[in-house]
Amino acid sequence: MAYIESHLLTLVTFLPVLGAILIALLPRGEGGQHKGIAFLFSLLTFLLSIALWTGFRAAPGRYSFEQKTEWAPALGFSYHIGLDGVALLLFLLTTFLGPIVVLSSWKFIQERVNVYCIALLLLETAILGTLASLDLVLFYVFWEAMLIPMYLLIGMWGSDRRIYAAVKFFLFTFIGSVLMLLAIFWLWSNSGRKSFDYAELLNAGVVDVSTQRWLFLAFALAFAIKVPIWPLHTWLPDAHTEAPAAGSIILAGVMLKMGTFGFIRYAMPLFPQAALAFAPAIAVLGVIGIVYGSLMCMAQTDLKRLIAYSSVAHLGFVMLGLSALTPEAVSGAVLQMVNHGISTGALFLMVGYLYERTHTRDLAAYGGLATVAPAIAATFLVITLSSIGLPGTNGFVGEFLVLIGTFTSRVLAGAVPLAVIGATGVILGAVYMLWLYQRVFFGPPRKAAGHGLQDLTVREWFTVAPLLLAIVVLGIAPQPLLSAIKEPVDAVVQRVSRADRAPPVRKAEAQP
Amino acid sequence: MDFFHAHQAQHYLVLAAMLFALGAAGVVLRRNAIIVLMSIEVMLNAVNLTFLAFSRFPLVPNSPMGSFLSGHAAVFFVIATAAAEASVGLAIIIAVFRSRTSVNVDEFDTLKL
Amino acid sequence: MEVTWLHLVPLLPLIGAAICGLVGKWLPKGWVYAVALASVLLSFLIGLRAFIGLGEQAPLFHELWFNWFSAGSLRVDMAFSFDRLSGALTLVVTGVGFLIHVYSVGYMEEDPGYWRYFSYLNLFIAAMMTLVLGDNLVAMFVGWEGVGLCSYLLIGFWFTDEEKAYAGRKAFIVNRIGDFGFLIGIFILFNQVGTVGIAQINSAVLPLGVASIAALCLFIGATGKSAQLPLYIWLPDAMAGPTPVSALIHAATMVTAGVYMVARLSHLYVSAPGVMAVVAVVGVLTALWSALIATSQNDIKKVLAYSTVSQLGFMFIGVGVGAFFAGTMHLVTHAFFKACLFLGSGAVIHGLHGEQDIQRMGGLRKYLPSTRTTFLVATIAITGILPISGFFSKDEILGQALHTRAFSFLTLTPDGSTRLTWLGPLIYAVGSFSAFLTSFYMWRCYFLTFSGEYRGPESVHPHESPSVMTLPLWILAALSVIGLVLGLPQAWVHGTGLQHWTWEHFTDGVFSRPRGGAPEEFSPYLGYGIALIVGWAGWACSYALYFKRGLAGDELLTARIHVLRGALANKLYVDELYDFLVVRPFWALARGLFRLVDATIIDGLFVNGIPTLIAWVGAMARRFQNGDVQRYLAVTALGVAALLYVFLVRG
Amino acid sequence: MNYDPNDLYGVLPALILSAGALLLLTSEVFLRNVKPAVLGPAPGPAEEAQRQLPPGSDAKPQAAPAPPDRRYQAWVAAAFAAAALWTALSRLGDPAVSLFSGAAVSDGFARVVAAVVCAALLFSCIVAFSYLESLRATRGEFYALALFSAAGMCLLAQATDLIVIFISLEVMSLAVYALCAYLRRGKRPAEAAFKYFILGSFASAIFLYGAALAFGATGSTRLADVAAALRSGGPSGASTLLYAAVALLASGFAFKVAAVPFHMWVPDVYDGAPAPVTGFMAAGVKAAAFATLVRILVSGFGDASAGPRGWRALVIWLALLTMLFGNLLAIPQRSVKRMLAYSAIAHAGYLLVAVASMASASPRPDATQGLLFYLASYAVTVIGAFGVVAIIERRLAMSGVGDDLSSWAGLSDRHPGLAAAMSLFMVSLAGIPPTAGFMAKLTVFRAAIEAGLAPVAIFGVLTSVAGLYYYLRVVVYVYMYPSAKGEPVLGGRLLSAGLAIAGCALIVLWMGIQPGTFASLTQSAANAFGR
Repeated sequence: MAYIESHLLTLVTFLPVLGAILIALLPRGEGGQHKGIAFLFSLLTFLLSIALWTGFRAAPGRYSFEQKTEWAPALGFSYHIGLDGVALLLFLLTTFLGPIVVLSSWKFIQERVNVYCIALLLLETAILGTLASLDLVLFYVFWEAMLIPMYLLIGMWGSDRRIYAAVKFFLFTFIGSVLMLLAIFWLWSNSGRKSFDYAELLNAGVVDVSTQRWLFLAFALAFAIKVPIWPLHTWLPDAHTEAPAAGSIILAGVMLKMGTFGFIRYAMPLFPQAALAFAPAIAVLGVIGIVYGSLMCMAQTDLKRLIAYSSVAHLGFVMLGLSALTPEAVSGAVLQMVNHGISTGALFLMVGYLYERTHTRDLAAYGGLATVAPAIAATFLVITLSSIGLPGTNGFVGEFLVLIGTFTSRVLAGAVPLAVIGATGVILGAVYMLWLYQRVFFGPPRKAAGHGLQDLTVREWFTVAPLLLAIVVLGIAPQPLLSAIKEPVDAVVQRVSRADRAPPVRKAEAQP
Repeated sequence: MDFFHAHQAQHYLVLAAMLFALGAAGVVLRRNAIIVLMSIEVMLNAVNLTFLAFSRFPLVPNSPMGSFLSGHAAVFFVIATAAAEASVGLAIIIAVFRSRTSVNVDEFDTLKL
Repeated sequence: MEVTWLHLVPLLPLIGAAICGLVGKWLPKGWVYAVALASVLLSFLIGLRAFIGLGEQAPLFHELWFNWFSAGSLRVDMAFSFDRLSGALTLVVTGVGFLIHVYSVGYMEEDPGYWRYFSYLNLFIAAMMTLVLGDNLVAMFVGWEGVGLCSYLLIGFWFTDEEKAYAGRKAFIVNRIGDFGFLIGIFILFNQVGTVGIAQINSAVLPLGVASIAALCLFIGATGKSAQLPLYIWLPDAMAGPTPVSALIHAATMVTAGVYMVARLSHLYVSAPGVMAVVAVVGVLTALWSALIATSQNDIKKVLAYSTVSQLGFMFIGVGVGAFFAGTMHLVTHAFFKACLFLGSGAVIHGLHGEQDIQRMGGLRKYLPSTRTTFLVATIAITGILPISGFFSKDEILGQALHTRAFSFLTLTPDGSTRLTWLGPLIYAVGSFSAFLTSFYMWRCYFLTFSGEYRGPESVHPHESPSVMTLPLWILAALSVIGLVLGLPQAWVHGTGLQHWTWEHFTDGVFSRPRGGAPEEFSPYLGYGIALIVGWAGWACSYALYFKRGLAGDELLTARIHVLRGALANKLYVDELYDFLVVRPFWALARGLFRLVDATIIDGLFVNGIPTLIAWVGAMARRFQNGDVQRYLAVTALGVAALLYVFLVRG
Repeated sequence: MNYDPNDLYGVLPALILSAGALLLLTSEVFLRNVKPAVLGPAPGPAEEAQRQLPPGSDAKPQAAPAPPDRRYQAWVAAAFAAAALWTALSRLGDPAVSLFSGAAVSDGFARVVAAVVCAALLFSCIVAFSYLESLRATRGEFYALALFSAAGMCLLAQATDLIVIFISLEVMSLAVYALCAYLRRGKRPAEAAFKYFILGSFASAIFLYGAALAFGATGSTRLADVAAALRSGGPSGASTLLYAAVALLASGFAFKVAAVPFHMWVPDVYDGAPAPVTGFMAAGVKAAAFATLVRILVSGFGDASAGPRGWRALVIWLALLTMLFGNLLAIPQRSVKRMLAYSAIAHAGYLLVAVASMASASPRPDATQGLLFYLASYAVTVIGAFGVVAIIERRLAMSGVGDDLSSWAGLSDRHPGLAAAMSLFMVSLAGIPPTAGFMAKLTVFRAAIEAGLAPVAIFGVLTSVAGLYYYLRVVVYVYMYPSAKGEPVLGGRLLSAGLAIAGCALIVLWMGIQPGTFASLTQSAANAFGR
C-alpha cells in the first residue's frame, strides 16, 4: 500500500500505456472492445487521479508525490517526477477530459479503431508525463512524444486537408522544441554540476543576463508555438479544422496549455531576468493575440476554424496574465488555462456532434438548430457563455483576475493600457461567439437542420454533462483551485518580479 | 618545399607524385572501364614508389626501429591488395558488361538523381 | 448587523429558475407556475420582513455568504448588504416582479415555451437581486451581467425570428460595451483603494483625477445598462421580447440599474463634480432626444420604450445634480407607472391578438375598460398633470436641477473666470421642455389607443384580458397613485405620520451630499406651478391634435414640420449611422486582416513559402547527381584538392 | 617486432568471423544439386514470389535441376556473427591492450564498434535470408562475403597502424563491392557495384598516398609514432608533408563515411545494391569507417586539432556541408531507398559533429560516448528500415526499377506490423523520443554544446527539422494514404525478416526508453582516447 502511495503518480501517468499495450495485443476486431478498453483505462486514470487531488499537500517550493529514481546515470538524467499546484490542475484536467474524449468519438471513428485508441491513450500519457516530470530530459521526451499520436490523429482521421494540417502541426512544433533542446544542453553543461534535474538547475541558476536572454528565447519559442502566440499561430486553425473532434478537444483542452505551462514552469523561473526583460514584449503579443484572434474569428465561415481562433484569443489572456507578474494575474492565467480547457474543449465536443450529424462545418449551412435540437442548443449556450466569460461560469474568474492583475501590475511596463486593450476582448468575445450562436441555432431552420437532426443521445449526454457541471461549479467555487496554485504562483512571481534586484542564485523559495 | 632541394629522395617523390596525378587523371577522364581500372593500379604503384623512396632515404634519422622494413613491407601488402582489387574489379566489370554489353563508363547511368 | 438569511433573496428565484429550466418541460403547467411565482413571492416576503426590521438599531443588514475567490491582495466575497436604498429596491423588484409573474401566467398562456420563459424570468429576479444587494462591485457586476444575459434570452425568446434574435444580440453586445467601462472602473478603484467593497470605496478619499476617471468609466457602464446616449439604441429594439418582459426588465427594473449604481457610489461621484455634470448633461440630452423620437412612433411599445429612455434621462439628471434621493425616487415611482403602462399595452396587444400599431387601434375604452382606466392613471402619473407620484418625483428632480450648486465650482477655463453656474438652470429648462414632450406623446398614445373609433380590421374583435392580467394592472395603478407619498415636500407632512415615509427623509444618510452642501431648502411651489403648466400644455396640444381627429393629427403635424417628423419617425437615423460608422468597418477590418496578414503574409510567405523554397533548392541541387561515375570522381578529386589547399597553402 | 600469440585474443571477433567465412566457403564444395521434390525452397510462397516476376526476366523458375538448398548458410553465418558479438561484448570492460607491437589495439572503443558491426551482420543475415529465398537467389558466397567484410570492419576498428588500416579497409571494401553486385538480375546492382568499386579504390589509393607521406614525414606508419613526431615537431619541413598526409588520409575516410563532397557514390550504391546489403553497408561500413577516422584524427593527429590547419575546423566544415546537403537532397526523393541513402549522408554529418567535438580533451569522453551511441542506434534503425524496404523491394527487384512512395501507400492496411515498425524507424531517424534516434541526437549535440560548438549544433538541429519532413512523408504514405489498387499482400518468407525487423524495433525502443543500459556499456569506451 505504501508502495502504491509512493508510486501513485507514476501509476496514474502510465496507466493509459497499459491500456494501449492491451489493445495492441488484441486482434483487430470491429473495434468495440478496443474502445471499451480505452474508455475503461482512461476512466480508471481519472478515478485514480482524484486520489492525487485529495492527497495533494501544497508546500512552498516542494512537490507532492515526488519520486526520483535512476534512469540513465551514464547519461546524467534521472526519472524525477512530482506535482505542484499548477501541474496538478492541468494534470486533473487531462485525466478529466480523457474518458470524455474516448466516449465522444465512439460513433464517429469506425475504421482502424485500434490505432485510434492506442494513439489516444499514448497521447494522454505523454501529456501527463510532460506535466509531472521534474527532469528536463524527461520533460522533453514526453513533450516530443506528444507530437506523434496527435500527428496520427489529425492525419489518419482528419478531413480533406488533413495531411497538410498534420505535417504543418508537426513541423511547426518541432522547430521550436529542437532549439529548446539545445538550450537544455547548454544549461546542463554550464550549470556546473552536469545535471538535468529541474530543482538543481533552478538553484544553480547562475547565468549571466545576456546568455539568459538567448536561452529564454529558445525556450520561449518552443512554448510560444505551442500556445500559440501571434504570429506563430497559423498551424492551430488548420490542425483544429482538420482534426477529428477528439483531436480538437485534446489539442484545445490540454495540449495548448503545455505551452503556457512551460512558460510558468520552465522559461520564467529558470531565466528570471530575461523573463522580466521580455515581459512587456510577451504581454504585447498576448494582447495582440486577444484582439487579433477575436477579429479573425469574425472573419471565419468555418465553424471549427472560428473556435480555433477563439483559442488564440483566450490564450492571449493567459500570456498577458503570465507576463503581468502579479499574483492576481498569474493565478488568473493559470485558472484561465483550466477554464479554456473545459469550455473550448466542450465547444469542440459540441461542434463534433454537430458535424457528425450534418457533415458540414460551413456556417452558411447552419441555422435554426434550436428548434430541432433544443438540448444541443441549451448546452451550447451554456458553453458559449462560459467562453465569453459570463460571471457565474468558470470563464469569468480567470479573465477578471488576469485583467485586474495586469491593470494593477507595478512590474509590467505599460500595464494599464495593455489591460484596457485586453479588456476589449470581453466585448469582441461576445460579438463573435453570439454571432456564431445566432448563426447556428437561431432563425428559421436551414439546410443543416434538415433531415431529422437528432438531439443529444444518452452517450453524448454522458460526455457533455460533466463539462457543464465543471463550468458551473468552477464558476461558483474557484477558490479551491486558486488556493492549490497559490504556492507555485507566488514563487514564480517572487522570483521573476524581483529578478532585477538580486542575482537569481539567491532565490530562497526555489527549493529548501 | 625547400627541403626537397636538400634531399636525394626528391626525384623519386616527384616522379611518384606525377604518376599518381596521371593515374588520377586517367580514372577521371578515360571512358573505358578497363583503362579506368588500370589507372587505379597506376595510382597504387605511385604510392609504392613513394613508400620505397622514403624507406630508402629516410627523412628522419632517429626514426623508430624497423621503419625501413615497414616501408618495404607496406609495398608488398599494397601489391597483394592491388591484385585482389583488380580481380574483384574485373569481375564487376564483367557483370556490368553482361547486363548492358558495353564497358563504356558513360553508359552506366541508370542510377541517378 | 450580520445576518444569515439574506442570500435567500437571490437564491430562491435562482432555485426556481433551475427547477423550471431543467425539469419544467416535463412538469405539469401548474407546478411551473407555482414554483416560479412562489420563489419570487417568498423572496419578496423576506425582503419585506427585513425592510420592516430596518431601524435605528439596525441601519443595515449584511451577510457574508461565502468567499467567492481571492488571489494576491484581491478578495472577492459573495456578500450582500440590505440598507434602506437596496431594501426599497428589493421590494420594488420582487414586488413588481411578482405582479408581472402573475400577469405573465395569463399572457404566456398559449406559448409552448412557457417553462423556459418563467425560468428566465426567475433567473432575472435572482440576478437583479444580486445586483441590488451585492456589497462589492464584483458581486454587483455579477448581477449586472446576469440581468444582461436574461434580457438577451428574453428579447430573443422567439428566436426563430431573425429580427428578434438579432435584437437580443444587439442588446447584449451594447451592454457589453458598457460593461467594459464598468470593468475598467472596478480596476481603477481596486488599484487605488485596494478593495472592491462598495462601503470601503465610499469611505475612501480619492484624488480628483482618479475619482473622475473611475466615475466616468462606471458611468459608461451605466449608459449601456440604462440606455443613455450614446448607447441607448438597444432598448427600443428590445421591445421584440414578450411585453411583460419589456415591463419588468426594460422599463421597471433592469434599465434603472445604472441609476442605482451611480446612487450607490454617490460618494465617488460627489468627489468628481465634473463627472456629475457630464451625467446630468447626458441625462437631459437623452431625455430630450428620446422624447422627441417618441412623439412620432406608431408602435405602442416603441413609444413606451422611448419614453422609458427619456424617463431614465430624468433620473440621471437627478443623480447628476447631486439630488440622489430625487433620482432614485423617480426610479421607484417610474417602476410603478411604467410597469403599469407596459402591462396595459400588453393587455391591449393581447386583446388585439398581437396588434401593436396604434394606427390600427382607437376606441378601445369600450372593449378594455379596466385596462383603459389603469392606463389612464399611469399616463397621468407620468405626464404629471395631476399631483400623483410621477408629478412629485419628476418635479423634485427638475427643482433640484434648478437650485443645485453642485456645478458652481466647475469651470471650463483654467483661470476659473467662467463658472458653470448656468448649467443647472439650463438643464432645468431643457428638462421642462422634455416634460412637455413627454406629456404630449403620452397623451397622443393614450388618445390614439383608447379614444376615438376603433380603426382596426373587422376580423379582430378586441376583448378584455382575464382577471389574472388585469389584477396586476389595478395594483400597479394604485401604487402609482400611492407613490405620491414618497414625493411630498417636508413642509406638508411635517409632524404627520407620513413624515418618515417621504423618500428624502427615508433615504437620509444613505447618500453623501455634493460638495458645497445640499441645495438649500427651496420653496417648491413655483416649480410645481411650472410643472403643472408644462404638463397641461402637453395634454392640450395632443388633445387638440388627436382627441377629435385621431390619426389626422399626425398628418396635420407632418404637413407642418415634414422633414423633422420624417427624421423622428426614422429614429433620427441613429442605427443607420452606427451601422455605417462602426459595424461595417469593423467586419471589413476583420476580413481584410484575415486575408492579408494570416492567409497571405504569415501562411503564404513564411509558413508555406520557406519549405517550398527549400524543396526547390533541393530539386535543383539534385540535378547534379546525374549518374555519371566520372563526374563523381571529379568531385571527389576536387574535394581532395580543396583539402590539400586548406592544409598546405592557406594554412 | 616481437610476436606474442596472445595478441590473437585481441582480434578474436575478426578471427571468428573469418573462420565462419572459410567454413562456409569450404562447405560449398560438398553441395550437390538436388531435385526440387526432395529439398529446395518450400512451395507456395516461393511460387508466389515467382509469379510476381515480370515476364522476360532471366529467372527460370522451372529450371531443373534446382539449385542445392543453401538455407543453412544463413543460420551458420548468423551463429558465427552471434559468437563474435558475444566475444566482443564479453570483454567490453577489460583494459585496453596494445597488440602486435602497436599495430593494433583492443580497447573498449574497438570492442563496442565490433559489437555494433557483429549485431549489424547478425540482423542483416536474417533479413537477407528471407530476401534471397523469396527471390530464389541463394547462391554460395553471399554469407561468406558478409562475414569477411565484417571481419575487415572489426579489424579496422582496432587498427592503429596505417598499413593495417589500409589492409582491413580493403578486406572490408572488396567484400562489400562483391555483395553489391551479388544480385545479378537487372542492371542496377552491377552498376552500383561498379561505381562503388571505382570510387572506393580511388579513395583508398588517395588514403594510401597519404599513408605514404605520413610514413615519410615520421618514419613510421604507427599512429602513435605519428603523434609523437607531431609533438616533437619532426624534421624541418616535415610538417608540410604531414599536413598533406592529414589532408589525404582525411579525404580517404571522408569518402568512406560519405561526407560531402565525398558523398556522391552513396545514393547510387545504396539505391542499386540489394536492400539487405545496403542496410549492412549503412550500418557496418559507416561504423568501422567512423571508428578509423576517429583513431587517425584523435590518436594520430590529436595534437594538430586546433588552429586554422587543425583538423577540427576541417571536420566542422565537412559536418556543416554534409548535414546541409544530405537533408536538402533527401527532400525531393520519391524512392524510400534512395531517400534513406541521402539520409545516411545527413547522419554522417551529425556523426561528424561528434567527431569535431572530440577535438578538445574535456568534452572528449562525452563525445566518444555520443559517437558510439549514435553509431549503434543508427545501425539498428537503418538495418530495420532497410529490412522493411527489402520486403517492399522484392516485387520490384526483378523489373529493375527502384521503389516509389506510391508502393508504400496504405501499407498499414496490408501489414500493420511492418507499417508500425517502419514508422518507428522513421521517427527514430528523425530523432524524436522515445526512440534510439533521439537519445543518439541527445548525446551528440550535448557533447557539441559542451565543446562550444553551439552554432554547429543549432545548424544541425535546424537541418534535422528539414529531415523530419521527408521522414514524416513515409509515415504519411504508410498510414494516411489508402492502398493503391492491385497492391498484392506480400506473402511468404516474411517470418525471418519479420523477426529481424521486430528485433531492431525492440532495440530502437529499448535504447530510446532505457538508454542508460547501452550508455553504461560504453563507459569504458568513452575514455578510450583519454580525458
